[in-house]
Amino acid sequence: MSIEHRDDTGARFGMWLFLYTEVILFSGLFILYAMALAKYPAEFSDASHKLNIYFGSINTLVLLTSSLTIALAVSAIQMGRIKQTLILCWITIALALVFLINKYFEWSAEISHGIYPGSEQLAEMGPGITTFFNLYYFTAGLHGLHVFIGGTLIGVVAVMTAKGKVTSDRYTLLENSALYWHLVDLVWIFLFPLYYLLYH
Amino acid sequence: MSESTTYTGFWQESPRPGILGWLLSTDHKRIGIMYLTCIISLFIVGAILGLAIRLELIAPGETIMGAQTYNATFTVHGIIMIFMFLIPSIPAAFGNLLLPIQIGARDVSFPKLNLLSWYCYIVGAILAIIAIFSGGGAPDTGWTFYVPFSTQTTTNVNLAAFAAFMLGFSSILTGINFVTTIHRLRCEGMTWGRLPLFVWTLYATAWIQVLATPMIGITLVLVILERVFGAGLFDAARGGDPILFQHLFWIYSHPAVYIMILPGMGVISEIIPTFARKPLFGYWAMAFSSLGIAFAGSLVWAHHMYASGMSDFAVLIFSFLTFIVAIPSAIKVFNWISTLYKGSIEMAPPMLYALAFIFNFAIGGLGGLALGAAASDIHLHDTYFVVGHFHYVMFGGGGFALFAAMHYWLPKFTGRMYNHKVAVIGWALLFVGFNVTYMTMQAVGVAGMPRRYYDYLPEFTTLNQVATAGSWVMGLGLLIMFVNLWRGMCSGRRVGKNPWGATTLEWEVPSPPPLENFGEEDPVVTKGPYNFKGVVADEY
Amino acid sequence: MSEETHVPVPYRTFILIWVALLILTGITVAVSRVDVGALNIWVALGVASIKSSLVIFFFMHLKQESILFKIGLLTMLVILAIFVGMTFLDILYR
Amino acid sequence: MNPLTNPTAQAVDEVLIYIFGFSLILLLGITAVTIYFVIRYRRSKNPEPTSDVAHSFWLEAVWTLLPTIIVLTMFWYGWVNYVGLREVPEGALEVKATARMWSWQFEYPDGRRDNKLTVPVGTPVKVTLVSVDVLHSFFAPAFRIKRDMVPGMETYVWFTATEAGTYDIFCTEYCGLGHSDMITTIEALNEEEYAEWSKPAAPSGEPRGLIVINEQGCTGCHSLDGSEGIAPSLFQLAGQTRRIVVNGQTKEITVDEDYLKRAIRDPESEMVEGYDPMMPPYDSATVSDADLQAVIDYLLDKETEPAGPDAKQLLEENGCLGCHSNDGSIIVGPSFKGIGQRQVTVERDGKKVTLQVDAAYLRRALLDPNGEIVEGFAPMMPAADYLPEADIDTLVEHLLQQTGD
Ligand code: HEA
Ligand code: HEA
Ligand code: HEC
Ligand code: CUA
Ligand SMILES: [Cu+2]
Repeated sequence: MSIEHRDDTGARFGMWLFLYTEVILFSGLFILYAMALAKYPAEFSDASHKLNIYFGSINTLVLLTSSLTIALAVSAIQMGRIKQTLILCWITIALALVFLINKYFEWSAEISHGIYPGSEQLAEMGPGITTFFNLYYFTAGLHGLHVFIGGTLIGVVAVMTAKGKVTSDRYTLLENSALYWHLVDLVWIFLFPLYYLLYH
Repeated sequence: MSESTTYTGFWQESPRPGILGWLLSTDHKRIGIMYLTCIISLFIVGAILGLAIRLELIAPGETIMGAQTYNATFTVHGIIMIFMFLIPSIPAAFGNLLLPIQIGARDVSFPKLNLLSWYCYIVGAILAIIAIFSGGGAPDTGWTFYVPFSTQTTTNVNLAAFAAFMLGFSSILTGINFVTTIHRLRCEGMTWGRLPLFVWTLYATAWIQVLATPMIGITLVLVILERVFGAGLFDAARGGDPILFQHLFWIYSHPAVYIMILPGMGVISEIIPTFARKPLFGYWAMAFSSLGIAFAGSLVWAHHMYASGMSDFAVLIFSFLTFIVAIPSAIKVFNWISTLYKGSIEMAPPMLYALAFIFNFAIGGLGGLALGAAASDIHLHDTYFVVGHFHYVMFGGGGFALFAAMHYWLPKFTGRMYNHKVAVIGWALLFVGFNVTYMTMQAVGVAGMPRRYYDYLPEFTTLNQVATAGSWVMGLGLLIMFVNLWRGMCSGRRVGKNPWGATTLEWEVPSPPPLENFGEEDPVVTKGPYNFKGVVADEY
Repeated sequence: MSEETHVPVPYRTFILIWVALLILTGITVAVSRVDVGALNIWVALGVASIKSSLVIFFFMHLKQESILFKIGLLTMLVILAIFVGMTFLDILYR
Repeated sequence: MNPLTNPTAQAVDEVLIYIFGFSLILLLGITAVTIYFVIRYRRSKNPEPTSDVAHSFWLEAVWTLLPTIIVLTMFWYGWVNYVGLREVPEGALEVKATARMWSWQFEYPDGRRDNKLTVPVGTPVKVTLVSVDVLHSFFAPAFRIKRDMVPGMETYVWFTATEAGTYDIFCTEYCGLGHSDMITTIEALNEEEYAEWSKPAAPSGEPRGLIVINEQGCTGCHSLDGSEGIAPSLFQLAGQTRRIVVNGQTKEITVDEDYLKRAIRDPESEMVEGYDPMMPPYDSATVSDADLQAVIDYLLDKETEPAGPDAKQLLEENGCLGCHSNDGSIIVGPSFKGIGQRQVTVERDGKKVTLQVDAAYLRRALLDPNGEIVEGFAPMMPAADYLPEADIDTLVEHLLQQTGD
């Protein structure tokens, strides 16, 4: 027999704690970034210009919008509007897909130019630029993985909502998935200017 | 138990029968027992490797294994002892067993997550063992995985690093669970000022687990990525910086040493009042020094890097902060000792281990001061003095605290008592052997013998032989201790609720505790944790 | 255990925040085209911090949560600042 | 730790003694008080606690402040003396040390290279440290100095030898298989000896190629006598066939000049089958084209040259003379003087046996020193079984010739 105990605030607090660990996880890469930027400022802005700002900006818009839709989904379920909740969830997932597809094209373009971790061409561009792109791939890769996980999570919650397992008075699961999704957005908010927008 | 001699509490009460009742159980006590079993098993494996290291070092040159095997042996010994034994030992095993009961709760906040964390632990441990026997051979990087060596060696570093990553994830989940539990599930009347000190140390530890562990995660992932892609993030020729790896590594691994010692300090803070029959001296000082250690402990990581080529300014700051962390530890030692003053002291086995803890930890900690000072660390860094230091604090501190906890709470969780005389013999051998082994290691380190040396110059022979001999005495002591505990658990005399006359909540429930801990009614607490007035020990 | 359930945040608020986020994004992109020397990175980080505060306080409902959540976040940020800042003690003075 | 007079050792020792001294006092104090309490207030004598005091602001304040003051003095002392280790005195002699798996190379201002660090007594020496592969660390316990050697970065240590003698240098940063063998020495010479040493090297009669091989530390991985280790032996290379892996494909080739050039300049492009890609590339800045040619010439006609090192050199290099003297005095082990004709009493399998020294006995003594222990000595001699057979022969022959005077 399991002891049924319900503590929504506790569950949210636990989620926040988990998000802290995610932030620290990413911060390892940001530390490396900060140190390398201090060492190679010029190379970094050169390298930054090799990234396609349009891809970056579009993805920023996509993620900000998805953050909005999932936040709306939480309000919707609180007000008992299940149908709207579902629509908003699916929009969020669609935006996650758009983000990943966008990323796929961006990376394919870069890889076809011979820029990827460990490539010879990258090595020839010199130390600072190599570091920039290594970090870019690893950070964006880790972020992409989070987009994927977050999208899946929201998908699961949407299905559960449709089945009536997540309801207007039992929606912690949706709330926590939304929190996770916002984290994905937060990381991108920093990633975007640091990698795409360094001045020349 | 008075009502029935066959009462077995949570050992029998389970929604599912048999082995699945354990493997799928979300009961914190069962998970704690599963953790304890695995941790002790892995400790024995690690200890046997330690014995092998000592045997190899009994004479210069090759004695029982070649250099490659030796390097793999101390690496695996270190990885097992740190990631699989000491970090989860007290928090995951005894924390799970006790935390909910001590705060008057039925379980932790996220029981399913708790089980998941155990599975992460098991998967990590299994992967680590696979890493030893597959691929390019057992990892040979040292437990510190320093680049560039770790990105170049052809041994099975990837899998070992991934295993450590999983173990870290398990530790994070435990941390999240404990912080939330302590905030949300205290029973009525259990104010912050009434928390047992063990809970305070678990709380401080859990925050370190949450905020520091992800750093080792990303660091190890980067080592793996480096090995797979050859990207050159830490390669100077390609703009990387090998010293940055060390920063990332120690940002976690220094706070980790406090994950290893803080819960141990909590255990000692429970045992000393019980056997002195006096409230712990300086409750708030003890509570806040735990938080202080946890916080200040995250400011000192680069004291492992004075000789690394780091800037001298960083040496200045980190050396200063290192000494600051020593202060809360000193406060704890003084408070424990003054608790004894005018007490009524009983030298039961848990108390012996607790006093040995204080002695060993003082030696190890004071040795830490010699390492914290910049000039003396230059000589001592990466010598056997460091090896001596960390065995003193980790084994003499963390390990002894675990043994103290096992002797203290075994009656509670099995309802049976071990043989006290045998326990004292085991303790004495362990204590003497321990000090002979590691005191000698400190001496040979001061004389200049580097660590991670498969072979050494003849002038270090005598001391190494003494250390090896000491390790045998210690091994014998451990063997006696484990056998005694095992026999006590299976066939010892039955005990009642409160064999020691202790005061925290777990001693008010039957031994072993029932599945729901407190039955139908949640407990209500009306006094502080160490109020011995009117508490009498059950006869056994 | 007291349950703190939130009053639903009206759609309007969220949409306003979203608009603000878009405007701020526009600003960072624009500013990155202007040379203000080493300040560029700080401006970028500043704007990103404002954006993330909006996300955290509104989208993530931190505004409605109890003080515990806020202290927790602050602790995490302090530790983060220590990790990043103190690593600079080495790199900048080497 | 014997008392030392050199400045860096003194700086460190002062701090060590200060901290260890305080620690000892604290430890003894704490232990004594604990034992006293445990005995004085044992339950049989004190069945109920006689005090209920659970806190005291003043006591707490005292034992917060007191340790704070103590540790701050420790910190400051440690820091000040650390600064002394970092500030190189004026006029220091500069030597460059290069570490690679698993050998040392020292380059002196006049361009000569050696695998030992030879310094004059009384002059400060600044050693610039670089590594070409992984982390290593320069540790000279007698001078209490240590610094990691980081690829891509220059670090340094300094010291002054105040007494002539031989001092150990250890590698103290774990660097793989040969980490514990990465040991060499500082040779501190007094004035005349140093002047002698600094003279332009007399032609040693060694071929240039061999000199380069020794200087570059190739022998850290490769043997020159046919014994295989972590790397192929460089013995009798001419005309040998090799199975090598190029771009994942194995093919068989015959060793020739071009192959050797590639093997040294760019080892990773063609890997000898069965070995790990651990050999660092040696570019022309490290080994000049002329030297490379000399090395290759040397390697290719090695078969005509049986020259092994002579016995005296073997005794020196393998540290035998650290324990055995040539003049009859006893250091750690029996002296070599007169060993060729001696009768010795040894303990074998727990029994005492007296026997006449002969070649077979000496061989056993070298290869399995603990099998028979000479009466009155400790079983501490390391086995010399790592030496090639030829060297053992040379040593045995040499020792048999030691007849007393
Ligand atoms: C449980 C684990 C644990 C604990 C608790 C500690 C505690 C401390 N450690 Fe230790 N340490 C390790 C585990 C631990 N350490 C490990 C594993 C390594 C090596 C890692 C590796 O390289 O593999 C290491 C290495 C290490 C180094 C790096 C050495 C080197 O490689 O050069 C340093 C340097 O500053 C250090 C310092 C300290 C200090 C100052 C404390 C302090 O917290 C100690 C505080 C305690 C006391 C001070 C004693 C008790 C108090 C009294 C007796 C009262 C009187 C005291 C005063 C008046 C001050 N430790
Ligand atoms: C909690 C941590 C912990 C513990 C308990 C130990 C325990 C021991 N360690 Fe360990 N050690 C480390 C953590 C620990 N170690 C770490 C982190 C390193 C650094 C690794 C690195 O450099 O990367 C290290 C390195 C290390 C070295 C240095 C290696 C080197 O630098 O070259 C040495 C050398 O002597 C050593 C020895 C020992 C010994 C003799 C024990 C003994 O205490 C063991 C005693 C146990 C026994 C003697 C066996 C007892 C037998 C039983 C219990 C049998 C019961 C069996 C049945 C019932 C079937 N250890
Ligand atoms: C870190 C260890 C290491 C050092 C130092 C080292 N080598 Fe090597 N060497 C190897 C290994 C391992 C191989 C076999 C793999 C390969 O072909 O690269 C090798 C292969 C060779 C070969 C090809 C041998 C054959 O049998 O085909 C030559 C020639 C050689 N090394 C010469 C040198 C010289 C000359 C030096 C010094 C200037 C040197 N090595 C230093 C490890 C080392
Ligand atoms: Cu070179 Cu260790
Ligand atoms: Cu530390």
